Amino acid sequence: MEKTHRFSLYLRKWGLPAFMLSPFMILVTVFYFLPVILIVVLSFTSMGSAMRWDFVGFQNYRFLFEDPNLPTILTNTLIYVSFTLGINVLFGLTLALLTTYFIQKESIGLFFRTIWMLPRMSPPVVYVLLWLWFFDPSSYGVLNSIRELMGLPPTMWLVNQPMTAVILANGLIGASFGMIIFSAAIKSIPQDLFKAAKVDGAGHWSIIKDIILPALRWPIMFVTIWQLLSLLTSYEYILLLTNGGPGFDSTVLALYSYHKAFQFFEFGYGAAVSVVLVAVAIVLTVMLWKLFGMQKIERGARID
Amino acid sequence: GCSTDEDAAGNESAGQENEAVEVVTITAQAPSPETTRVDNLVRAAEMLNEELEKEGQNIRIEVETQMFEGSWEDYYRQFMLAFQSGKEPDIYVASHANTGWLADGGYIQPLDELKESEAYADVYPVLWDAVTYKGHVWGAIQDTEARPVFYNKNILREMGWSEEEIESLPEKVKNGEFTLDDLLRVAEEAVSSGAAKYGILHRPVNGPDFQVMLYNFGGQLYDPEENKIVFDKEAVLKQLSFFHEIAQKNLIPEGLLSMEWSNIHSMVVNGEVLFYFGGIWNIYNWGQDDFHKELGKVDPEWVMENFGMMLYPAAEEGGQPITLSHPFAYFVSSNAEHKDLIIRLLEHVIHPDLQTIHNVETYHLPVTESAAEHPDYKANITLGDIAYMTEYTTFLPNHEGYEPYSNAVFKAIEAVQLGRQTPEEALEALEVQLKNDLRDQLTILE
Amino acid sequence: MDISYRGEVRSQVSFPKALKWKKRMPYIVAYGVLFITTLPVILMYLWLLLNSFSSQMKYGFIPVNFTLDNWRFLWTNVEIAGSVYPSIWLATWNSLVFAGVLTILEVIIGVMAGFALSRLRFPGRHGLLKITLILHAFPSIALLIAVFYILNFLGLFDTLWGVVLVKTALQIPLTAWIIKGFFDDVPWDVEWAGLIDGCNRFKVWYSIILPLVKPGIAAVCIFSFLSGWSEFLLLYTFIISDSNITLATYLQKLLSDPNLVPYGLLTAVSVFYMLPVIVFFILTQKSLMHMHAGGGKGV
Amino acid sequence: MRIELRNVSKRFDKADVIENLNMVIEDGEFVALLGPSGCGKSTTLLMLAGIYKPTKGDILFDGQIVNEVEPKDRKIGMLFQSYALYPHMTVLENIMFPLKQMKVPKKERVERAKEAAALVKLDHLLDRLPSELSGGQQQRVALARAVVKEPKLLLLDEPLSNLDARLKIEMREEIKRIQQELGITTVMVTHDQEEALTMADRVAIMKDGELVQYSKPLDLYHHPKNYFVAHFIGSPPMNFLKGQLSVQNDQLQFAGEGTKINLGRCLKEFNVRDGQSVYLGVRPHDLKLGKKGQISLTGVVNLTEPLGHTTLVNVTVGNSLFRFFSDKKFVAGLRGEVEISFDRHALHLFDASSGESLSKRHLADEEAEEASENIIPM
Amino acid sequence: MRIELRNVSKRFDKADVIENLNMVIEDGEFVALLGPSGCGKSTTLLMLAGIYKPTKGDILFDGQIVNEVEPKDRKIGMLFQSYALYPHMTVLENIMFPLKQMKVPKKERVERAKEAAALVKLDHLLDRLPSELSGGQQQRVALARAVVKEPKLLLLDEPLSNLDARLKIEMREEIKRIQQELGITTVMVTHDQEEALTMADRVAIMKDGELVQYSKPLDLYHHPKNYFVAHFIGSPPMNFLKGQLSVQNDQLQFAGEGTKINLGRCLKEFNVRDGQSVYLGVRPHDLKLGKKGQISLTGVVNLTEPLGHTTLVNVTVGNSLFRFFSDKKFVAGLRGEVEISFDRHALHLFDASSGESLSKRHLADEEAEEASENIIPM
Ligand SMILES: Nc1ncnc2c1ncn2[C@@H]1O[C@H](COP(=O)(O)OP(=O)(O)OP(=O)(O)O)[C@@H](O)[C@H]1O
Ligand SMILES: Nc1ncnc2c1ncn2[C@@H]1O[C@H](COP(=O)(O)OP(=O)(O)OP(=O)(O)O)[C@@H](O)[C@H]1O
Ligand SMILES: [Mg+2]
Ligand SMILES: [Mg+2]
Repeated sequence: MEKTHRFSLYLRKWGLPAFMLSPFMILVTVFYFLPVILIVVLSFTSMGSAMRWDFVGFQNYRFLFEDPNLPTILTNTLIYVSFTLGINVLFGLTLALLTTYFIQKESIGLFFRTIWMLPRMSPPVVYVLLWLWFFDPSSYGVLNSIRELMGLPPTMWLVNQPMTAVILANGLIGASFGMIIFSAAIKSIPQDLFKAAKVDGAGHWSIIKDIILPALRWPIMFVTIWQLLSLLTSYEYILLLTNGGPGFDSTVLALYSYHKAFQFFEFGYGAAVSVVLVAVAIVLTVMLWKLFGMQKIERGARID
Repeated sequence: GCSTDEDAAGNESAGQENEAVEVVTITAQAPSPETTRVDNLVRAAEMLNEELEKEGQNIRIEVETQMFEGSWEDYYRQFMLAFQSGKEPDIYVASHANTGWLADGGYIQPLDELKESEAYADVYPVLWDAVTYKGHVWGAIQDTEARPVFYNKNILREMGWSEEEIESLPEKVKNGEFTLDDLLRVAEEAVSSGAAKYGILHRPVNGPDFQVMLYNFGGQLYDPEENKIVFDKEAVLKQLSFFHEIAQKNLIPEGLLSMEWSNIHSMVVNGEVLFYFGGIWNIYNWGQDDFHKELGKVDPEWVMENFGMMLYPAAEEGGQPITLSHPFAYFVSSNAEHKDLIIRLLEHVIHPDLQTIHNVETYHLPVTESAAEHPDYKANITLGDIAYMTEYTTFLPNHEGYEPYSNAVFKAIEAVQLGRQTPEEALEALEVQLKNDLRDQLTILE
Repeated sequence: MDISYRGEVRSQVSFPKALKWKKRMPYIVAYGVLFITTLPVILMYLWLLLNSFSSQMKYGFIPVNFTLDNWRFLWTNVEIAGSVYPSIWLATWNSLVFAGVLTILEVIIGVMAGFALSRLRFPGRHGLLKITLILHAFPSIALLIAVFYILNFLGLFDTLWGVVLVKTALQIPLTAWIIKGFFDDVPWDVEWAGLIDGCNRFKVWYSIILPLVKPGIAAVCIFSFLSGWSEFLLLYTFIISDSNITLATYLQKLLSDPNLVPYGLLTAVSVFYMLPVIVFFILTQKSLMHMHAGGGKGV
Repeated sequence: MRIELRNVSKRFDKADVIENLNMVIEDGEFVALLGPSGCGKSTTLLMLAGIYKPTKGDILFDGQIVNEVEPKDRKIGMLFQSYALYPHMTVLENIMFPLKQMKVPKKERVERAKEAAALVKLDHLLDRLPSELSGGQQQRVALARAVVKEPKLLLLDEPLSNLDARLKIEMREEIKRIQQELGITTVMVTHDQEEALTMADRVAIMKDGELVQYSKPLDLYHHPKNYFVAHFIGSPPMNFLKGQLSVQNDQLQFAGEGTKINLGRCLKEFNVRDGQSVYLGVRPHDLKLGKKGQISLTGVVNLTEPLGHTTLVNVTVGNSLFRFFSDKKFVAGLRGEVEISFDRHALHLFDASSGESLSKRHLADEEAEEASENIIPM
Repeated sequence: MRIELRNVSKRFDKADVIENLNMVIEDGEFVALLGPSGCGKSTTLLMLAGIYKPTKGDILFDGQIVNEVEPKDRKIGMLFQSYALYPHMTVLENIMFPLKQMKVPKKERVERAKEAAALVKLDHLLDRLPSELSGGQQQRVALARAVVKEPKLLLLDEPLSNLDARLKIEMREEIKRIQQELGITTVMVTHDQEEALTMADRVAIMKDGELVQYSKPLDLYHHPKNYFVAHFIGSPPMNFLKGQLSVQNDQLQFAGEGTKINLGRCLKEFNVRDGQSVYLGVRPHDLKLGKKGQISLTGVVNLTEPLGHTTLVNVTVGNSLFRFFSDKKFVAGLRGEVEISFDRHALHLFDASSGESLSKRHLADEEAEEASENIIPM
């Protein structure tokens, strides 16, 4: 009797969390967590196109740190991630504020949000093609056509500023992520608070700063960290836009890992690059975590 | 065992009742879009089945085909994974350049028998090199293509060339009378005279074409003895200098290496460029979209009226002109059973009729002499006259290390064209890069 | 003028004359900024749209020669370089099914997990949160190889379910995290009320709390649907035999030979590709922009 | 600040909430808004605050139309019925918020916020978040936040509803003190009549979005404009009898269901006509046992509730229930008949159909009223 | 349902909120929880509801420990202080929700919900969302939702705070009626003492998380257990004087600041010792002008507030303010001295340091008390 009672208590305490979490946990463990472990193991092998698990110790890491391009790639990664992240978060926030707070008319807000979603909705290849077509250094590039009409010399913007292009192209896509999440979060703020703030004399700036931003603390933190990690690991658009060039001018660590693993099929080496990437990511995440005062935002359940 | 008696008696149905016909399914996969590569296998299977029937064998072949859409890398990766789980196709269609890793990884089996096979007897000898690796033949050559230099006849006319001079240009090139220096000179002239906006145009992204120049300057990419990629510094320097020079002289548009393909096509079709280092399939391209400002889509007839195609001129007077191709081959998985049947299938698939279907439909060149003589092929306005190019063709190494090599070289070309490095500086940097990327797979030829 | 007990001078309230303007100023600025920043994007996609209906762009941006030819894929099976493309409608249907299944799976599992992470009490909650986030730092491309071994081990390689599960797993931390934030904002007193009114926590979750996090669910739906819609890599890495073409692969087919890209067709197909997502996005807007009205004092 | 509402109407999607509200609040005046639940009190406050814009009509502050003035420029402090505390700010931050908007220097801000917190007895909870407070504590934070900026116009929507009696009294006094010291024009919604009547300079009674009566507390009590107000104000409520009037040689007669009352010579005081259907009303406190009053009636005792110092007697007059206070020593057999009476000035007559008061006594007269009337027995 | 709390404590991260609460609520009993803001009333209700688990101690329903029983299995109805309406459901759906959980058939569900809505006079707003309701209307929806399922235990957290006086009285009657008809054990938190004292069978007074007194309303009034209760209950509050006791030949003498009072022979009734520091307390209603009472004292008139039927007189006794009710006709010059007196049974003495009542009269005696005491003057 006592035992069954204890069991039912146990079940109650753990039953629901277990039930709610188990699909998530199983999926994540099997298809995320285990692969991650495999990747780490893989990074100690010289696996190549033959897909053989030949353990070579730290050789891949040694190669990586001897790589003459590593400093450039790291710098690129840093620049790319920090600027794109800035655009993603700040611009996403701006868009969300503009389209949900300032523009109260639903249809207009929707129009602008839809426009900003377009880059994310278009197939990456086509999105990149648009960029290439617009900024093509030939006189057939859309911008250059216009410049030609106005009697201006053609620009070589993509060649001269590959990183800027990469950052902008990615920034626009990332901004829509923030925009959607922030918009939804802004709409979740009880209307009462806006009323109270207005009555308390708050202007737009103060409402944004003191009401909206604190309410968005979680989403902002989440979007920042998530985007940070996404950017660290993203290579797709760079691959299509500049393929890391010219030279290594726009190569980032993730792209490098991709090149190594899937262009040259050095899987072991690619895994090692990923592991280094993750190490960097963890450090940055923990820093951001502290910066946002994550522990403080987290509050416990209010049902015993 | 086969019973001719039964066959003679025409008692087919009875025979089938006695001995059920075994159907062997052979799977084949090719990358999009050229379905003819695998469709030809189906056709070949029909031929083979007829033959088997005649032989009275109780075995028939069925080819299951599959196309892959995606990048090359995705295609290779998929094959690797499929192989690991035993789900790979029996016949894997890929470019010859993959021979090395496919063989090294144990993915495919040698097909040395084919070299002795009668069906493959009139394969252009040079093409065997493309699928030979470590002394074995690993693939059945499937097709090849031509990467000619297009020249704009109108521009030459404007520069005062006579019609005859224009038409004989390919011949002169072939004979080594018109050299690379001539090409540069004419291009320069065209630009300075205003007849053309640009003298030369080459592909804007990395690709095999860039290595044509290396071969042209007598360079070497691969050492089959040692099975290593060769860094031929002298030739590479010349190669880099060439690309440096055309940029320096403004023969090519600024920023060419970051342009988009469609704009390249536009420039060529609209007659802004004298020489275009292209591919035969471009003719097809130009009929797909409205690249021409007035005419829109242009058909092959128009192209042949306005453009000529020639080999890459030799680097020196009297030298050998050159081109490069990227032949495709059928590879056979090392897990494939019924190798004998597959070999027989491959012997059928090289039939000139089948080749021609593929060549005409997809702008490829034949791999056998008999196919080059096929009437349908010869009748083709664009292809008919360039079959000769196969004889001048060169290939990329089919060693795995070529991929990083070509990448590094492309970056070096980029650097010199953008004026960031002199060819010498670029060469030095390239050496460092190659050593890092290829490590023990590289030999350096000073 | 009167003097308050704090001794400071209190001025009469006065309301500026140019009131309407001053009031509208922030809005004008907002519209201005939005319009200026959005214009390039609008132009870009307008260009894409016009391009798909014309065979050429004069001066690069003025469409000439109106044509529906680029849209022929809608009524015929396009043939390029000898290969006949499958029907776009089949591809669309397949994409819809894939994205739909993915969205449903992800939303259900993610919302369940998000709820647990936000509102249930169990040890290790915090750690779990962090770990799932950090996992995202592994480039999914790097994981491909590892995931392959797992799938192969489970016998799920070359099955559609395998891809769906992998895709869901890769996306699920995102979903759980987004939705957790929204759950955090739901006042506790409504949940209390639900419990009192006879629900268990599970029931409270779906009958009371879920409707209140509609914006979050909408956001999650958008992202899941989008990622399912555009999924290509996994499908083509882990499925060999399946020839179910999706829109993403249809596009990829058009691009498969970089030398043979039919650009006009490509623009039209990509516009077509985007339409369902745009429609989906607009449909979710009502939920996404669901105003938090509240009722009572909310604690 | 002098507030004026001119023909203000407000309609929501589903309902007309305020209709044609006209009202003037003098500078420094303390007005209480009273009315049944859902009559539009909060809506009125929100319009004054500028959160809602009137659908029709104008709101004037010091003679200027402020319809388009943003809430932040109106120099108001407001306590919301739902408190609307900022959930992510601590108590101190919540209270400081309005000061921050006024750009008060940080140090002074903290000081003043702490003062305000002390005022509402929350100085020990400054670091708590609103979700960690009890209902009454939340309400007090809201109160502190409303008053801390010393606004020109203070709007209080049931500011004390969740406080205990002791605290309520203290808070009342504090509010009143601040209001008077600073001369803040104040509008307070309350359901506590005692609160309204004792704190306010004037009381506005609303019903279904309309202003029914707006006058000094005493007037409200003694001169209700209509049946609704008479019924609404006062505890226990006024006693009513429905019936017909008839005039018989200068004397007014009332005939209700099962009872007849001679109202005497009060025709001068009322606007009545013969045969008019009316409600007759008398406040319990005005009724006396016995015949001492000018008008008397008879009732049957229902129930007596001894209240210590006095006894509340329930009697049935005609068909209606009447309540009055008798001496502590009153003892009557149940069902026994009693004679009760009241003075003529305590008589209220309301038209039965319109509900309007028929009294001729005007508000202007109020000053002239006897001192003895200047009290509100609660 | 019989409820028992045994040594129940509750602590939050930042504070101990409930400490060692012991309390029994009999089946069908109506208990009112009274106490200052923030004393832990809502927390107690939430523990009864099962939302919060006691940190220590047990809660028993009908003799069974229910600490671990889910709220849904407790058969309770609750009205939250914050209403906690479901924002996405209409009024009707909100009210129907508990019934839905009980699997009441759809038709009956609608019927019962409509009935409940009518009870709280919201039948015309059934299709509104909570956000489209006024505060009072929201509160009534919450009330309807709490009672509609006819729970075994009804928990009401300030159920009527946002209703107008009229409605409040009606709702009180409805709650009481339902409670009695169905015999629902009810715990109600309220700040309205009148409400508590008139509606409840027993009243629990809490202070700082502790139960201070738990007894019948009359006891609370007449026999406050300590200074806090005495002070907290009653309006106007009890009058207090602080001072020293001294015993002089059977007579008890009280010496406060500036005043001396002879308390007479009441040593039997109080547990006092010579020299003890005490609070002396008398309720205003027990004070009479003149020397008629057994104990008399002198005060200086401060202020008189005529209240119509009576006059509230404020006098200073020693250093303290005393209030009492005099006859309506009382007139005294300001600053004039008056003699006031009260009977010995009205005397309250509390230990000055512990605050405990020193009275020997026990609760058990209450039955024996005179009838005249059985009333609470408000
Ligand atoms: N989550 C919490 N963390 C810390 N303290 C809390 C928390 N919730 C409530 N408290 C404190 O517990 C005490 C009791 O709160 P409770 O809500 O029970 O008070 P209450 O008696 O209902 O008061 P009121 O009459 O004002 O509603 C308060 O002092 C409050 O500040
Ligand atoms: N958004 C809305 N849509 C429709 N009707 C509304 C809306 N908001 C309020 N109402 C209605 O307007 C009327 C007035 O509401 P208001 O909040 O002003 O009442 P109140 O006088 O403050 O009542 P209470 O004393 O109950 O707080 C109510 O009947 C309410 O139902
Ligand atoms: Mg209200
Ligand atoms: Mg409470």
